[in-house]
Amino acid sequence: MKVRILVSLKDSVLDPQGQTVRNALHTLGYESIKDVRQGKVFEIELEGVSQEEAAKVIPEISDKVLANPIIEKFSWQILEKG
Amino acid sequence: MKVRILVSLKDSVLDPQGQTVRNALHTLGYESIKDVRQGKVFEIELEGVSQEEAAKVIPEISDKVLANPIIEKFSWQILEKG
Amino acid sequence: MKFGVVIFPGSNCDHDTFYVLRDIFKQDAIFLWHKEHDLKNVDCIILPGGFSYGDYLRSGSIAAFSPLMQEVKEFAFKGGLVLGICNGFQVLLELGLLPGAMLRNKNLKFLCQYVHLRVDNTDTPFTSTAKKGQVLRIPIAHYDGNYYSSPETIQEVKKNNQTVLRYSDARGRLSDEANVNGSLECIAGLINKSGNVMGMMPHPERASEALLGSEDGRIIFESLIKSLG
Amino acid sequence: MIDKKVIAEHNLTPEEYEKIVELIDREPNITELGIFSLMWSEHCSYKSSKIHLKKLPVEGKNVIQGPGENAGIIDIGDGLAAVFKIESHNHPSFIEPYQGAATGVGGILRDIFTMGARPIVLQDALRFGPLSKPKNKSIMEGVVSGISGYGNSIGIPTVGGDVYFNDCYSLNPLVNVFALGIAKKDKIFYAKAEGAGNPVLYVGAKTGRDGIHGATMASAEFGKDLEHKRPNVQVGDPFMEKLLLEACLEVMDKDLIVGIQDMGAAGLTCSTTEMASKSGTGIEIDLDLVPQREESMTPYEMMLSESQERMLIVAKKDRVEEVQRIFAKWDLDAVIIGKVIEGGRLKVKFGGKTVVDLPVRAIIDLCPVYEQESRTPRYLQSAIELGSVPEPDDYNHAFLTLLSSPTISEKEWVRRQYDHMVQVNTVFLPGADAAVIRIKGTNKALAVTLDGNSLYTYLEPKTGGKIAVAEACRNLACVGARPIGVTNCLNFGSPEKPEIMWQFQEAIEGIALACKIFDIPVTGGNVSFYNDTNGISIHPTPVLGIVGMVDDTRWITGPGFKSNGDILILLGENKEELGGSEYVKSIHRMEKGIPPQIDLEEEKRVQEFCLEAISLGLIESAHDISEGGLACCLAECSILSKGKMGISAHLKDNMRSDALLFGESQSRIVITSKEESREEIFHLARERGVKAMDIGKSGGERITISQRDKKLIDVPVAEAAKAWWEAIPEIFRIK
Ligand SMILES: Nc1ncnc2c1ncn2[C@@H]1O[C@H](COP(=O)(O)OP(=O)(O)O)[C@@H](O)[C@H]1O
Ligand SMILES: [Mg+2]
Repeated sequence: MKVRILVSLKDSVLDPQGQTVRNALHTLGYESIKDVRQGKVFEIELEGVSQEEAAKVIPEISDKVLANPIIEKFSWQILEKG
Repeated sequence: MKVRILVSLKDSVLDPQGQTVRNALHTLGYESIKDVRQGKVFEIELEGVSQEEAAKVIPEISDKVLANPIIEKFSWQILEKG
Repeated sequence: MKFGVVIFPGSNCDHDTFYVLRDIFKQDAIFLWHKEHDLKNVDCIILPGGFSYGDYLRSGSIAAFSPLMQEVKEFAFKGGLVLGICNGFQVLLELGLLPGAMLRNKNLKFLCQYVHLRVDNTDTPFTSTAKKGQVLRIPIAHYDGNYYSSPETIQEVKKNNQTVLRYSDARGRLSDEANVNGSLECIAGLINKSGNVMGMMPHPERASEALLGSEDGRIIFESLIKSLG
Repeated sequence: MIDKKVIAEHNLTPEEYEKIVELIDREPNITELGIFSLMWSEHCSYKSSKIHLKKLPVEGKNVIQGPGENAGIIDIGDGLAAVFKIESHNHPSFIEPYQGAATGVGGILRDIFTMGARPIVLQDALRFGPLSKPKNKSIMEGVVSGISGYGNSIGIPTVGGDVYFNDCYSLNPLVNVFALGIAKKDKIFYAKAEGAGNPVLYVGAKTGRDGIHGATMASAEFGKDLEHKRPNVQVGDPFMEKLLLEACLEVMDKDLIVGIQDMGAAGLTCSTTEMASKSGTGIEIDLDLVPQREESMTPYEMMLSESQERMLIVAKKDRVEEVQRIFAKWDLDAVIIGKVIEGGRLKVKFGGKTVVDLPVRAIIDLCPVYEQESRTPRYLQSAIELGSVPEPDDYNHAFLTLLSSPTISEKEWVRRQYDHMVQVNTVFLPGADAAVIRIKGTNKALAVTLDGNSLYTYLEPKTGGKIAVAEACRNLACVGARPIGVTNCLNFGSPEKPEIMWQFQEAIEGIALACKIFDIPVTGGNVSFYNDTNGISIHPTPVLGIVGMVDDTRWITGPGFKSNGDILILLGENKEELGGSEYVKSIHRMEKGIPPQIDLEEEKRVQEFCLEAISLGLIESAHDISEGGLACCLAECSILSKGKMGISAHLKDNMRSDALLFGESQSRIVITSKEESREEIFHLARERGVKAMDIGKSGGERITISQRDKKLIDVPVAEAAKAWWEAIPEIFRIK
């Protein structure tokens, strides 16, 4: 099974990277870009787990390892079943 | 308009960060995880652009700025229109 | 002869490089500001180390778009000498003046330490005073110094003798252990095809005074000064 | 609206609230209450520590600025001044190790460059729980990468520090960061708000809801409501700070401003009130003008926000545009948000209305001061009874075990993640007793070291305080530097506990005594109370940061042997002292006994002798004896020598072998010198009243140490080196 997990800073938390990227895009003339937030994406290959198990494991590892719940939030989706 | 852009290392490029995450997960007992690839996600807020313009601008900034085509590939999707 | 040291927002070895050029080598050196278009008639441009734009996004990526770098590109095309040190090397890669890209160090940690470098090509304005195969002891300090390029590119690079400096042990032997950041082909310093643009991850400016532990970096500056002659 | 609950939530006692009402002659509104709660917090007001800190000696002929400003300042000659300070960031680093430590670095650096100094040195004193627990490992990993992430990026070398491990830090790690900068003596800036009508500018990052109540968090114990406190975490932006640093130094260099203050803990509140207070003026600001990152922030939130990388500047009225131009050059906004006013009040407007109108004096000067109750702790009775510990059967094994104990072993795993060479000043001595930074344009160098053994302080706070100072100075003496100024970070449990207050008072007394005898002024520091989690306090941990001067870079000395066959001389005296040693702790698993005792006069003689002999060119290498005792000291000299030269040492003392090898008696230094200098050294030692003992020679490939005719230790240098270097990397290796 292939799963994608998105991890990003909570909305209230400062995102210096996103800000800097936005400023750079402005300097290059892309004025229409109002805001940029940068996060991480993990694409994970799981073997021998049912969809139910995945629904347990994924939030668990996201919370414990992939994201830092103090400043980050996460979301996930299954890309390929099986 | 809100757009999400995913940038990740090309499959041919070794991803030590992903590897380390995988190893860390194994140590914690998540044996079902066979592979992890780590990438970046940008969530971008655009103002005053039509969908057509977005379809031109997004690949342009992804190719030129957000991703380094020597090592990275990208994909994108519109999250919110308007 | 005149050196120009570029300042990007976030550069932090700009003053070090300037100091070494002016106070140690008694050269004429000026700073060049990233927002300008004027290269002020310098003979050699040095892109210093540091964290341009915080190295947010990718190391060196945003600096590559600065107005001054468009002039530097021109300057390089016309054969002007350009040296990129550490972050400067990363900027040159992002700018496309040198082939390849940098990945995170293989141990995923910032590395600040002395390394040994074998000089593989002395037929360059940056290494002409070195002996072929000579081993230099110079420090590195970076997060993203793990050099990568496609198999085709690396073929080209090798064919053209563009690998100038390679991570080695004290006796000049290449090994995984000596290749601290995991660079492809142990590449620590790379020159372009026409031989006027070089990037190197190690910091020669940090190894130019005996008091600080090594003088092996002097070779790079001495070679440059000689070739500008 | 302001009821008992609200008052309690603001960490104010009912009496304190009454005092506020009395001072301002009415009930405060919620924003005003927030302001008082911040400025009257332990963290900002020092209400429990103030009277004790007065005992520290602060005078000295080279002191330009003692305690009371962002950082202390010492005249170092050549028209230059050293500006330095240490700060803790303990609680934030426990909640979010990376960001907590990173913002700690950002904060201390702002303290330095607000005074007009360019920071040239960072050091960090770290205390973690044992690495056998995964949680402690991940805290350490996060803290170290946070410091490296911030310090490396902004381009200030992190040249040293110290790391100790003890169970008492498992739920309360300590992150103390020291910074030093150099300023021109005639270009020093203070937090002044002089000249009514001068504009007040806000520069740097936009304000968000970050770290609201950070200062109050640092003024309360940690407990079950930890989760609830999490939103306090701030994210650091070293890139922004680098721009701020350059821009601020540029406006200062051009003399365009009257005063400047960073917005760290307590943000806008602290910076406005402190600046006004120092100048006896008032400040009026309009919050609608404050750059904001988040929407619909209340005045309460804006005044209490601890968003990082911000500065408040009072500019000269007619130079504002120039100031703004320079900030614009560095892509920063400098926004006028108010002005200096007469009359000593803080006035804050929001949406056209005045939401705060308070006398500055009430906020700053009239804050209550407490003499908290103090009592000798009960634990002491049992702690100083060491009883008899058995001598080890196998000394080689005990030796290698000690060398690989994380507290003693090499910290290269940490050091390598820090850019310790940027700015090309670091005189490179890996693992030396103190870091040495040359001063460009002179033949001089500064040496810096941090020190503090909390086990000694736990067992005997006053002795611990004395030793912290003595050992830091001894470290300086070993590289050839004479101490010139002291800063200190006092990490303790809750001051509301009488036993903690007793530890605090005793430790300060010890520090004060040692500073007086060594004749070095304390120029500032930091107090971090409330290092308790779930009711358990850390060991009392004073961390001393001492700055030294090397008058001539030619004489900088290191710990490693220079050549084979040099003679090994032990300065000072071996005593049978085992209490509080790393040996007893890690081999016998006890934190007990009477810690090593110290005679400060004797200590001073040893240090002065070491310095004198170095300046006469008599010494090849010098290394002080600390944790792990004589045996570990010798091992380090050997491992750090070029080509890893061995040792043969013969000791004649008549005492327990373990005490001789691993005891931590004070006032001892191992030096080496050329055979031909022997006479002169011993002669000088006699003259100076310093005990010196010939204990052997450098050379060979083994470390051998014998007591009278009994060989105690005999191992290859390579094996000792492996134990020492590999211990920490091995723990972190991903398998
Ligand atoms: N342990 C100490 N020894 C001496 N001075 C101290 C100590 N702790 C705090 N101080 C002084 O008290 C003042 C206030 O400290 P602090 O609130 O930490 O400053 P800041 O707000 O600038 O970080 C400073 O001048 C500091 O040097
Ligand atoms: Mg301050």
